[in-house]
Amino acid sequence: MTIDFELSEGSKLAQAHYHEVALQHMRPVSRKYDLAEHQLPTEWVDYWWNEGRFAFQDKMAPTDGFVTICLQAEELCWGDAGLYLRMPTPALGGSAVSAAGTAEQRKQFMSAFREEGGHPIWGAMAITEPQAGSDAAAIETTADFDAETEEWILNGTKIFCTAGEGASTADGGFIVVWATIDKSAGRGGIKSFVVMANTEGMELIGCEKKLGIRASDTATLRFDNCRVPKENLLGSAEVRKKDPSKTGDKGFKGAMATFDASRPIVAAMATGVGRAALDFLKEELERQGVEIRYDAPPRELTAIERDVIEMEAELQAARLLTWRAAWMMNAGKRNNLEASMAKAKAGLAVTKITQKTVQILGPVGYSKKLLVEKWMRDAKINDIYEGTQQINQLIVARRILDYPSAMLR
Amino acid sequence: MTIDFELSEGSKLAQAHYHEVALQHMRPVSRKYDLAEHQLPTEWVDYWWNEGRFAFQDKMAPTDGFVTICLQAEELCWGDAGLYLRMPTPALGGSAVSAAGTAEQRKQFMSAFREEGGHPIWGAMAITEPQAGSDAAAIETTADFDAETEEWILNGTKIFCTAGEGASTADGGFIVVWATIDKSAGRGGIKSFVVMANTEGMELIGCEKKLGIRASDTATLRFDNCRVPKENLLGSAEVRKKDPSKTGDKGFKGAMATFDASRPIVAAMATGVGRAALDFLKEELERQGVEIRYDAPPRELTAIERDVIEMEAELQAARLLTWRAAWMMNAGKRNNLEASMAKAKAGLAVTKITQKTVQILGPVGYSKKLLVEKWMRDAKINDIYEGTQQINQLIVARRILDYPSAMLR
Amino acid sequence: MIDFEPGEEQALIIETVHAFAENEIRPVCREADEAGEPPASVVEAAHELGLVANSLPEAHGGGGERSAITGVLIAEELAWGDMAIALAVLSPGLLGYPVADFGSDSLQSEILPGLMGDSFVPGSLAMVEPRFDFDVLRPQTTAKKDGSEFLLDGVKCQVPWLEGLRHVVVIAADDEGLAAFVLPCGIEGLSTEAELKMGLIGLPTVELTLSSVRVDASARLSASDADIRRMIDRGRIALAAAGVGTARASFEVSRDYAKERETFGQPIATRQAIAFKLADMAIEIDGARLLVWEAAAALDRGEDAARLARLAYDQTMRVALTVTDGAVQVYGGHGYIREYLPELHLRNVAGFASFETLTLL
Amino acid sequence: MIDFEPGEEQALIIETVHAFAENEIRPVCREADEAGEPPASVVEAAHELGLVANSLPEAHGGGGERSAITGVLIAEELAWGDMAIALAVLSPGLLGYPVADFGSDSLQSEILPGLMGDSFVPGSLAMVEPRFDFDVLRPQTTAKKDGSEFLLDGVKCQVPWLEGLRHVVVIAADDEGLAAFVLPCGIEGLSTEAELKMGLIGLPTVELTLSSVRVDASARLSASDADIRRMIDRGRIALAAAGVGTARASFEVSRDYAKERETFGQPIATRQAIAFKLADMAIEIDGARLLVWEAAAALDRGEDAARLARLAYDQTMRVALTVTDGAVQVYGGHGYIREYLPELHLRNVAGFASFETLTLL
Repeated sequence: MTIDFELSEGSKLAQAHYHEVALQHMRPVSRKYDLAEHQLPTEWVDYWWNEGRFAFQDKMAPTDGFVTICLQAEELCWGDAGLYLRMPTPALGGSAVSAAGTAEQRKQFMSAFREEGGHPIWGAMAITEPQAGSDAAAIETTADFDAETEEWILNGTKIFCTAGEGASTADGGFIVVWATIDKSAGRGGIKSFVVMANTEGMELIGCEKKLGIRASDTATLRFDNCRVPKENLLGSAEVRKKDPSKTGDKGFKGAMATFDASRPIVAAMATGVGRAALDFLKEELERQGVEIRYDAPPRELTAIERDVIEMEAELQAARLLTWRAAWMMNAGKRNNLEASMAKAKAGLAVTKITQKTVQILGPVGYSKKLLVEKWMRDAKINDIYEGTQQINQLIVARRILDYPSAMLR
Repeated sequence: MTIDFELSEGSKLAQAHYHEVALQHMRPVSRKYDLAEHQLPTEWVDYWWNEGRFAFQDKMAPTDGFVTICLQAEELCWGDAGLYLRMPTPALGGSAVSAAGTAEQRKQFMSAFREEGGHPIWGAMAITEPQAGSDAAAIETTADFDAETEEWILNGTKIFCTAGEGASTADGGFIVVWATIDKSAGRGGIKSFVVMANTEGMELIGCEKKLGIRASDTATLRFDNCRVPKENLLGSAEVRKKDPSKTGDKGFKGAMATFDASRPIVAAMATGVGRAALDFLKEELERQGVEIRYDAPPRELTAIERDVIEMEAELQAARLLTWRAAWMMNAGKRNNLEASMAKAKAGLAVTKITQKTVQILGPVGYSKKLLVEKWMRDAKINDIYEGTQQINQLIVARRILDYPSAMLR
Repeated sequence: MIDFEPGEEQALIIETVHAFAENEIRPVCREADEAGEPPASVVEAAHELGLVANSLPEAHGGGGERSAITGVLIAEELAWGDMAIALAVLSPGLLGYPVADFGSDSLQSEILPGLMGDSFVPGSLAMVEPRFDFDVLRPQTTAKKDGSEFLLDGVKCQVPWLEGLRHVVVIAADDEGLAAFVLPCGIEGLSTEAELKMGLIGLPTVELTLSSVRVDASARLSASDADIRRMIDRGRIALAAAGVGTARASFEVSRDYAKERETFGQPIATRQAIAFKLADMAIEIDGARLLVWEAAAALDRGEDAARLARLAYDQTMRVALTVTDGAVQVYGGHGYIREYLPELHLRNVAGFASFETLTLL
Repeated sequence: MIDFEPGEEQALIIETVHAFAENEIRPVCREADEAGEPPASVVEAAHELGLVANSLPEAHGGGGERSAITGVLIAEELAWGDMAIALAVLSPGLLGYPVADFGSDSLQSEILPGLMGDSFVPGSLAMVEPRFDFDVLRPQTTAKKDGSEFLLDGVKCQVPWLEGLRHVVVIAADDEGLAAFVLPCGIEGLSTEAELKMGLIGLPTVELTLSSVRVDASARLSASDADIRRMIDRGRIALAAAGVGTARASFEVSRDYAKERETFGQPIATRQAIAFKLADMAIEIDGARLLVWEAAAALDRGEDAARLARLAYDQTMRVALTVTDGAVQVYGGHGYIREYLPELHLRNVAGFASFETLTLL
C-alpha cells in the first residue's frame, strides 16, 4: 500500500467501455435533446435499460471501487451530462437507501432496477423546497404518523428534484423525500421517506426550463396527504433534539452521508463535461495546426498555449481531488472534507474551462453548430447543485477551522 | 459641464513636474534606502523641505483640484512609494486637522509646514492599536480631561503610525491621536487629539521591519500620561451614545472623513507603483524587440502581450476610479463609496501587476539589480493600509446593499 | 478639465432611455430570447425615440448630433434592459453611420431617409467570419475589381438580420486593404442561413454567403482601410458599453435577490461571501464603464482610440463574464433556471470575444 | 491500483522530516532570511538525517533508495519549515544525483563519498541564465570541444553557493545539444558574484561567469540532451513540492492567526471572506500536491513526465503565489511586517517562474 496513480485493469476497461457508450449512444443525440427540452431521450433511455446497465458486467475485473464509479460518471458526462442525469437508475435515491436503509429496504426498493426486461424506471431524491434553498433545517414538508393505518402522511412541495418526472411517474421507481416529523426539533426532526412512483397524493407539477442539462427532468413535486407505509421511513423515527449530525441518528446522518458519496460523483461528472470541451479544443487546435508546447519557456508561450496548459492543470487537479475523495470511501475513511473539496474545485474549474473554450473558439464556439456552447451551459450546473460552490466552501472552511456550523454560517 | 477626460493645463504641468522630481530626486536613492531600512533619506527629505515643496508654486495654473493631488501622488510613488511616505509634510495628520479642526487649529498646527527655512517636520495620524486592527470602536487608548489644568491626558499604545518617527521627534511636527474619552460610548466616545512632537509622555518605541516601503518610518508609540492642552482636541468633546457616523459629531465623522479624502490618494499612490513596474516592463520588452500588438486578434496574442494589455486595462481602471473619487471631492459630493472602490481596486490591481511583472521578467525580475522586485514589495502595502482590501469591500458592500454596519460585519 | 458627470442634455437622454429600457424592453427580454426575435412593438417604440436618427445627418432629416459619449450612455441603458433587443433597436446605425460617414450623396439619399421614416427599418453590418482564428483586420472575404464593378466572395457570420432588412454593409478585403460595400439583401449571389447561438437569441443573425456577388463600384463606400479600423474601434467601444449595461443589470438583480432571499433566517446578502462578491461586481462594473467613457471621449476628440478601445473591450469582456456568472452563483439553483435573468445575461455576454461590430457609434 | 496514502516507510520519513522542519528549521527561518545564509547548525543537523545520502548509490555508501515520490514528500515537509533552508540542505543532490546517474566511476568515487561524509558538503547546479527570455532548453552558455578538452563560456544565475561548496554542475550547449559538466569551484576562468534577491535569501546564490573555462572531457557527464530534459523535469517536480510545502505553511499559520485574531469581538476566521479564502487555500494546495505526486509517480515508473511536470510546476506557481499573498491579506497589517511569516513565504515563491532546477530528485 503506497501512493499509486495507476488505474486497475477493471478501471481501464470501464473507462474504455463507457467512452465508447458515450460516443455511440450519447453524442449522436446530444444536440437533439438539448433542443427538445424535457422530451424523453428514448434512444438513450431504452439503450441503457435494455443493454447499457448489463453491458459492462461481463468485462468485470478488479476495479478501484468508487473511483471506477467516478470514471463511469466522467466518461458518460463527457458524452452528455443531461442524458447521464436521465439514465434509468436509482441515482441519488439509491444512494440514500443504501446509506440509510435496512437490508430489507434495499432489497424492496432497489431490486426492480436489477431485473431484466420491464420498462425503464428511475430513482430520485427530493430535498430542496421553494423557500429552503440549501438550508436543510428549514425544510417545511411535514410527515405525520397515522397510528391507525401505520402510515406516514407527507405534505409539502419539493423543487429541483433531478429525475423527478421519471421517478414519480414510471411504476416501480421511487423518490426519497426529506420531511420533518417534528419542526421544533430542527434538523433533528428531519427524516427521509421512500415514495413509490404514482403514489396517490404525489403530484408532478412540472419541470424547470434550464440554462443547460436540458435533457434532465428537474421536477417540482407536490405532496398532498401523500401516504406511505411506515416501512418506507429510512432510519429511525426517533427525534433527537441535539444536532443529529453530531449524534448517531442514522436517518439524518445517513441522508447527509449520501452527499459524501454523491459529491465525488458530481465532481467526476463536472470533470467529464470540462474534458469534453478541452478535448475538443485541443483537437480543433491541432486541426488548425496550433501546437501546444509543454516545454516552451513561459515567456515564449502564446496566450492560447498558456490557457490550454492551465486548463489541463486545473482539470487534472479537480480529477485527482475527486479520485482521492472516492478512494477514501474504498478505504472506509470519512471523506466529508475531501468530497466537498473535490466538488468545489471541479464545479468552479469546469465552469471556467468551458467558458474559456467558448471564448477561444470565437464565433464558432458561440454557435450551436458545435456542442461547445452546450458544454458551457451544462458545466455550470456543477457549480450549483449538490451544494453550491459557496456551500462546499462553507463545509471545507468549517472542517479546516474545526468550527461548528453555529460559528460559521 | 459634461464627461471629460482631458486634464487641465495645471494638471499636465504638475504631472510633468513631479515626474521630473521622481526621476531626479527619488529613483537615484530608491534602492539605497530600501537596503538601509529606516535610515533617514536625507537627500530626499532635504530636497523636499528646501526646494520641493515650493518648486511647483510658480507653475500654478488652473488644476483639477484633488485630481491633481492624486497625480502628484502617482508620479512621486512612481518614483518611490517609501520615500513619498517619508516626505516632510502634514500628511494624514494634516488631513485630519483640515477635516475636523477649526480655523485656529488649522493655523496653529499647519503653518509651520509652510514657513521657509528651519528643519524638516512631519505630520502623522495614530489610529491602529495592537489589539484593535481596523476596528475603530475597539480603540483602548484613553483621553481623560484634567479639569484643573484643562488638559487631556492620553494613555495607550499605537502601532503602524506612518511617519511616526519624524512626526514624534522633529520639533514643530505633530501626530493626530485617536483616543476614547468614554469607553462605554463605543465609537461615540472616540475623539482625535493633536500631540506635538516631543510632548512629554509620548515615547517612540521603534519602527517596524517591513516587506516593502522600507524607507517609510512605521512607528510604534506609547502614550504614558501624555498631556495635551484642551485646544488640541479636534471637534467637540461631547459624547453621543448613538453611532456618531450617523450624527453630526464632527470629531469622529471628521476623522472618518479623512479616509474619504486619503483613500483616493492611497489609490493614486498604488497606481504610481503599479505604473512604475508596467512602464519598466514595456520598456524592457521593447529593448528585447517584443512588440505589444493592440490590434491583433485575441487568438493571435502571445501570453505576454495579453498580460500587458490586461495589466494596462486594470491599471487604467484603477486610475479612473481614483480620479472619479477625487473629482467628487472637488464637486463637493460624498465619495465614501467611490473612495473605497478606488482603494480596493487599486490595491488589488497593482499587487497583481507587480507580481506578474516579476514573473514575466524571470530571474532578472527577482534580482535586486533591478527595482522591479522592490516595486512588488512596495505595492503590497496598498492592499493593506488605509483599510485592507477586505475593509474596503465591506464599506462598498454596506453602501450598495444599504446595510448598517450591524447587518454586515 | 476632468469631469465624470454627464451633461444636462445627456442626463435627460439617460433618464428617457432608462425608463424605456425598464418599461418596454426588460418586460419582454425573456419573450425575445425564447422567440428568437424582438417583439415588433418594442422595436417600433424604440424607433419613435429616434435614438439613431438623432445622430444621423440633418441634411437627410437626422438630428445631426453624433456623439460617442452620448452613444455609449444610450447603449448601456438599452442593454441594461436587454442586450439582444438593444442591439436590434440600434441596428439601423450599422448601416446608417457608415453610409453617413462614407457614402456618396446619392447613396445617402437612397438609404438614410428610409432609416428615419415612420416605421423601423433595421440595418446590418457583416464583419465577423466563421473561423476560430478570425482576424477582423484580415477578412478572407474578398472584393475583386472587375471593370466598373466589384466581385465579392466569402462567408460572414453573426450578421444581424432583422425583419424588414433592406441593405447590409459588408466588409471585405480589396487591393487597397479593408473595404466596405453596401449591398441590397436581395442581390444575386447573396444567401443566408439563420444562426442558432447560445445567447443574443433575441437578435436574429445569419451566416451570410457571398458567391460572386457583382456590385457596381458605387456600392463601395469611400472608407479607407484606416477608416474601417476606426469603425471597428467604434464598434468595440459601443459593444463594451452594452456589455457594461448587461453586467450592471445582472449586478442589480442579484443584489436585490440577495437582499430578499433568506437562509438560516437571514438575507444571504448579510453573508460576506455574497456581499463581497456583489461589492466586487459594483467596483469592476464602474471601472469598465470609465474605460468605455474614456475611449468614447477620445473618439469625440477625433483621436486614435484603437488602444483605449481594446482596453475597454477586453476589460468589459472579462468583467461582464465574471459579473453575470457571479449573478448566477448568487441566485444559486434559481440562477440556473430560465425564469430568472442571470442565465440570460451570462449567455448574452459569453460570446463577447467575437462580437466585435454588432453595434456602432 | 489507485492509492493516495504514503507507504508505512514513507509515513515514517514524513513524520521524522516534519518533526525536524518544525523543531530545527522553522525556528531559524527568519534568522536565515536576515543573515543571507542558513545557520551551519541546522545544515549539519539535516545532514545527519541522511536524506540525500539515502538516495545515493549503495556502492559509494548511500542508501540506494532513490524514489521521486519519497523525494517530493521530503521536499514538501522541509519547505514547510522554510523553503530556502530546505533547498540548502537538499543541495548535495544538485551535484550527487547527476553524478550518480551520469558520472564515470572515477567521478562518482571522487565526488559521492564526499557528499556522505561526517559533515555537510553542499552541491550546486548552474542552469538558469540572467535573461528575461531565458529558455532552459536553449542555454547561451556554450561548451566547445577542443581536442580532449571543452571550453566553457557563458553566464549563469541563481546558482546555489553555500559555504564549503567544492563542485558545481554546469549545464551548457555543446554540439550534441544540452550537456552537463562537473567543475571544481576554483577552476580558472570561473568567477562568481553574490546575488541579492527578493526572497530565498536564506539560500545564498551567485551569478556565475565562465570565461574560457577549460575542462577535460572526463568532466562532461554522459547525460544526453534527453537525459538533461528529464533532469529538468525532476527539478520542476521537486521544486513544485517545495512550493506546495511553502504554501501549506502559509495556509496553516494564517488559519491559526485567523482563529486567534479578533475584531468586533469575534475571531476573523468566523467571517466568510476570511474563512472562504482559507478554504480555497486548502483546496488549491491539495490539488497542487496531487499533481506533484502524480508527476513523481510517473518518474518512478520511468515514464516521460515532461507534461505532468509542467502542469504541476505551473499550477504550484499559481497556487503558491495566491496562497502566500492571501496569507498576507489574512494577517492584515501584520502580514506586511517581517516579524510574521507570510511576507517571507510570499517573497520565497514570487520568483518561482524562473527557479527551475534549484533542487533535484
